[in-house]
Amino acid sequence: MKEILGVEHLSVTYTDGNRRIPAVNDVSFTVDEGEIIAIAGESGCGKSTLITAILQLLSPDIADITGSIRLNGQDLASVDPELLRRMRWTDISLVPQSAMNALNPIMSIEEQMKRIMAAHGTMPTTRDLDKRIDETLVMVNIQPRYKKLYPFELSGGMRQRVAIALALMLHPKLVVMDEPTTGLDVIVQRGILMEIRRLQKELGFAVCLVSHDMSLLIELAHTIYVMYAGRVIESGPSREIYRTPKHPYTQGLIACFPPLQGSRKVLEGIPGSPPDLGQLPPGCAFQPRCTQCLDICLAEIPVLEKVSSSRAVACHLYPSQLTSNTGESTYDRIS
Amino acid sequence: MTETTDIPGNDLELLRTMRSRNNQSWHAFIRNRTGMTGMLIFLLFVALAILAPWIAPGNPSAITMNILIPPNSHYLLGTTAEGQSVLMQTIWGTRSTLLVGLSAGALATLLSIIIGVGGAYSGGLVDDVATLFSNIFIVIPGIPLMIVLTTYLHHAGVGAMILVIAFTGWPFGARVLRSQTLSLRSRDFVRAARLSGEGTWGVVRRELFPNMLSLIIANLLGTIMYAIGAEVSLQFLGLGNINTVSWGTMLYWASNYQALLNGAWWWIIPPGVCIGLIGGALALVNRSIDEISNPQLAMSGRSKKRRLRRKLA
Amino acid sequence: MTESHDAPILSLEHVSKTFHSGKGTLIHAVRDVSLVINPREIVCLVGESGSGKSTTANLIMGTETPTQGVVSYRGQNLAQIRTRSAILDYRRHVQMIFQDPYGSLNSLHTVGYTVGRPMQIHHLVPSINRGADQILRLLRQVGLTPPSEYYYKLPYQLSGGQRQRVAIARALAVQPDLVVADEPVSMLDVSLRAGILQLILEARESAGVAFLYITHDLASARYIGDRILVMYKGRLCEEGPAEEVIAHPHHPYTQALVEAVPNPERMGQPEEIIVTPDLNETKVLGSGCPYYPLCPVATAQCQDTMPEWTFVQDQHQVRCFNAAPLSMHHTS
Amino acid sequence: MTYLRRRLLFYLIAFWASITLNFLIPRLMPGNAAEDLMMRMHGKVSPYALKALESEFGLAQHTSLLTQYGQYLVALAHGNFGVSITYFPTPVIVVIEQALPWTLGLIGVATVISFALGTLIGIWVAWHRASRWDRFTVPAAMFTSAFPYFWLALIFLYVFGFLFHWFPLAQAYSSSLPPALTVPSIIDIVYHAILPAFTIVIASLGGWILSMRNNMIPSLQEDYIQLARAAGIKDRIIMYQYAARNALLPNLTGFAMALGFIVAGAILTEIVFSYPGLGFLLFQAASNQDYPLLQALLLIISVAVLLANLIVDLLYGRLDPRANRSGG
Repeated sequence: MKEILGVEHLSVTYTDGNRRIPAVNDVSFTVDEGEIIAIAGESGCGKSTLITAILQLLSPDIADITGSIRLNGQDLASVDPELLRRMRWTDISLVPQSAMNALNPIMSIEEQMKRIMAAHGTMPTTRDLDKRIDETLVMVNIQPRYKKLYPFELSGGMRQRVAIALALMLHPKLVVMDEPTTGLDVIVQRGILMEIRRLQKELGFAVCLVSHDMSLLIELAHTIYVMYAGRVIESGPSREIYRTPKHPYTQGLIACFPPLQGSRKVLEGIPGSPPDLGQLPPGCAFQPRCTQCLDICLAEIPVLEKVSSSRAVACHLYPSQLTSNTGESTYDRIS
Repeated sequence: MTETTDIPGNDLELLRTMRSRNNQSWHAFIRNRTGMTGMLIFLLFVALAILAPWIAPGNPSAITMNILIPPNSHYLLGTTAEGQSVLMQTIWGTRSTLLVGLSAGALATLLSIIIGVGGAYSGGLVDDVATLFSNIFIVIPGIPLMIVLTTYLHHAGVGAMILVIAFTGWPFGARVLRSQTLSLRSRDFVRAARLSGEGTWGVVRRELFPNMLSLIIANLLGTIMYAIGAEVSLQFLGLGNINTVSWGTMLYWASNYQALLNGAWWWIIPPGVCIGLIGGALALVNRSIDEISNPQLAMSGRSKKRRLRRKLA
Repeated sequence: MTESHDAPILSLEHVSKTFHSGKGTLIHAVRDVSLVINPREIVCLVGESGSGKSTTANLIMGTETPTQGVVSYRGQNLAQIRTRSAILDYRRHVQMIFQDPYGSLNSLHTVGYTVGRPMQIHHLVPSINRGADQILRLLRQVGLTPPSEYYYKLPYQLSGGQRQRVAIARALAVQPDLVVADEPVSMLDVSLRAGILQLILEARESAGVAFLYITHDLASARYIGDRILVMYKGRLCEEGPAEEVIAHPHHPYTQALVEAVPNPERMGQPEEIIVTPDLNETKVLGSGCPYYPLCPVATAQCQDTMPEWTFVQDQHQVRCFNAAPLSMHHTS
Repeated sequence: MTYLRRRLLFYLIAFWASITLNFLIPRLMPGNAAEDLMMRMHGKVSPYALKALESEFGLAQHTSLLTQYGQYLVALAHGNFGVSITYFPTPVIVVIEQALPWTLGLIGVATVISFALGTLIGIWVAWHRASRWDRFTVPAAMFTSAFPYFWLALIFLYVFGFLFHWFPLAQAYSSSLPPALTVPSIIDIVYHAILPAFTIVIASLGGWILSMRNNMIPSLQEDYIQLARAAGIKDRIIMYQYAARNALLPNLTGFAMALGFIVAGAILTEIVFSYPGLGFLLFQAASNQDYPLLQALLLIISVAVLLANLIVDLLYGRLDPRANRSGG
């Protein structure tokens, strides 16, 4: 399948006087045509920074960005600003985290849609434009007569649908969705998720879904990348990650959700708190919270390495197949 | 927090730890060069006012024969049309201007607190009336009202002038403090304090006031600026006691003796520059308070850090 | 489930709360709600935004007064608690935990002060400083260890999970009988939620505190709760033992809620698409069942009449015309 | 109630309040200013005019306060403010009618220019924040707005009028060229207005720049700006149509609130330039203790500021869809 987005060794480091805050560290992944990939992580894991970097919205004077981002075959670092502007929304679009704040409060839905179309100069006549707006709204289950309304007149779910409609206006090849259902009521949330799945099937765009909600990601995505403290610590097909999570953090994340069926086992959760990106612990960033911590974890940052054809994990519990094949660690467990 | 966000979904944790470093306001203020510069200038004038009799001993109004002498080694800032030393008058004038400015500013701020905070905290009809009152007083122009009031008072004395300025200077602050009180009042930590049994006064004293302090100080500084401007204006119009020495009366006499048409710029410049310096100093302090509580507005040098915060927000 | 023979701590009898909107219309935030909370019991109030669960919490905390009906604490009508000392006494026994740990702590107060102040108000300690021992013990109890390290910290030095632990410590500081917890984990990182839920369970075990746990998340309600009450647009529509309600939801709304929970087990499976109209598109409600406009099995009757409670199991009751009464289950 | 109705109601109340304040001031102030005035007026004016003065200043002690208030309102409705002492025996209303256009022209135009210019500069420096221009503009704006209007007026008058002879030193028109709708006359009037207008603009510009910048910077960080960027909308459109349009709303409110202050400063400017507007009149009335004129001026200025506020509010209602629909 054709690659839409290729991120290679992407690192983003914020500079704050003498402090350097590595928000994203050596992240690589690809999104193919029509694929749904997910980036899972909690607050402070760098996923927002990752999205902002991919969308080329980070200004270089606050952050050092290394690595490369390929969109539709073009290296974004070498694309000139005007071409980049035209690639936006036709190649890659965004459903933002909080549609509450992501819609311009003093513009009607219609006007916001028109502005996007106008920016890309694709609509010859007003009638075509109106038709396109109506079609797009119908697509996300909003009656076209609502297009005259302003964001504050819509419910949370409607606003989120409008945000999805905006993202789909120019039939992009890739839609980045940043927590598209967070903050919505469960039933509305379910409706939106199914809307996304249906539209994705109909229109065939690729999705890069970002969320903290593992159960939702597992249900929706083909491939999952789990992030912790700015790094991808595990990746693989969602089904496999759910059945056999390898990294202790992933295991913890999946065990965090109380099940709706089956026995009521005691939830462990993950002790401690996510680290401050500016003050990472030595060695593996997860080491202070890890229940399976080894001596080496305190000293050495584990590298993301393949453990099977489809899966990779960055954890000293799974020594690289290339260097040692013993499967069992030679280090003693310390806890 | 907006009511829609269930999870701090982006890198909020990082943002919070960074922003919070600024929360230790005093340290932040002392480290803030803008604010300290302003504070120093302001304190310099306060010192000048207090120490006037030692710095410039003698009677600043004393009339001499040396009229309208340009600045020279003896009269550093020249003399007036009545032969008084402009330098002495400027130094002594600090007293009256600062006295009126500070006390009228403080009084007006007190009124703002009582009407704004009191109204908002009581809610209901009290708040409605208080709000209506402040809104009406905001649209009634202060200086003309003051001119009328002082005219009736026939050359208002210091006390009357303070009262008149305070009377017209409170509504803006009341409005700002009211909205801050309303927003704090609905915050969960205030509700939590009430639910843990804290009484009304306890909530105000222990929860609201500490959180409003920076706004109250900012408002006080703004009101002092306003009061100084008003005092100088009224004195300039000759509506106060024209025989006191103040920057306003200096300008009044300068204007009466047509100082500029006589080329006596040295008579006009010093009081204006002093007013500008004090006003600028207070604005600097205010701005640094603003920057500390709202880092986005910062202008230079360390703007990178702030923009970083914004990015993460 | 903890069965208790004690009298209930708190009860609501046919409580309604109506607000006036600015436009002159009435908003029925809570309608005809009756519930009891027994000692040591964890009752979950499940509902979405606008269901009236927060108003219910306010009614219980006494910050709202019911338009109709009676809220009573150990048999005493809250509306009759007037004097400062009686109010204080009530505050001593019923406490609250808020949703947002970033907003519920005063950023200028240390952890020690935040936890110690309620103790001081209720004269459980002579002063905050002299109560440091008890404060430290409490901090340890909520998992802030070593407690002395947290005592002088300000909220900004704490993570969301730690803040929520401080908030819980503040609520437990006065040794209450009942704590109303308003979505206490929904704003926390997922990896921290289990710890907070565990803390609530421990508080019940060790201090015998009862909880009203308000949430929109059925899974956590099932995990923590003894009983579940489902609320929709101001009305309770289903009530029963937690396990039972989720395994056998009878009300169409509860069924929809159960359906809507993300479920990894369902991954990749094709799904029927239920179009869920947004809440603001539904018609203004009459006297009937509030779920009528969205209900797949609604009849004309549902529009006009609010169904009465029907027992479908021993302690499991539903307000729906379609619910088959207990006796019929037994016969069929 | 809709936004518009609520605002109109407020302005009615504010109007009533300023009328009543005007009625109360002479009655509440200590001293016997009004009696003093009557003494000076006796024999100079007709008994009818005297009676009007009596009712205006509350000297007719045989009538109750309520009756006085009634008489005051009736006189007001007829535009009867009594007779000016300074311009004896011209009725106050006539004196004011002559001065009003000058003030409206000068202060109105200067204020609008200053607001518009300040807003534009504010948008610009906020967009280029932390640039060289921003670093220069912010302190400069803070510095200029710290000086009193009238002092700047004195300095400008000295520099541009006295030293350089670029502009006239006083008045609104040359005495040789009475105001008329002819080209030379209009040029003359504009020529006279430039320096006072410049003073007002310079003195108030800094405030607008700073407040627009302060409103604009947070608005630039809103999510919808990020989204617009991600959507490939051009910078220029984001800057004006997205960020500035939103930031302008709080700035307009600020404009309305600051109007009273601006007008006060402008009035003092008029005095320095001997510009024959309301401010200069106010100064003369104060110097001569011309109470009838003083009272009428206070009322007129208050009403003018009220009306300006009303206009700003109407504009706000048009610009912010939330104001109209969510009102209630």
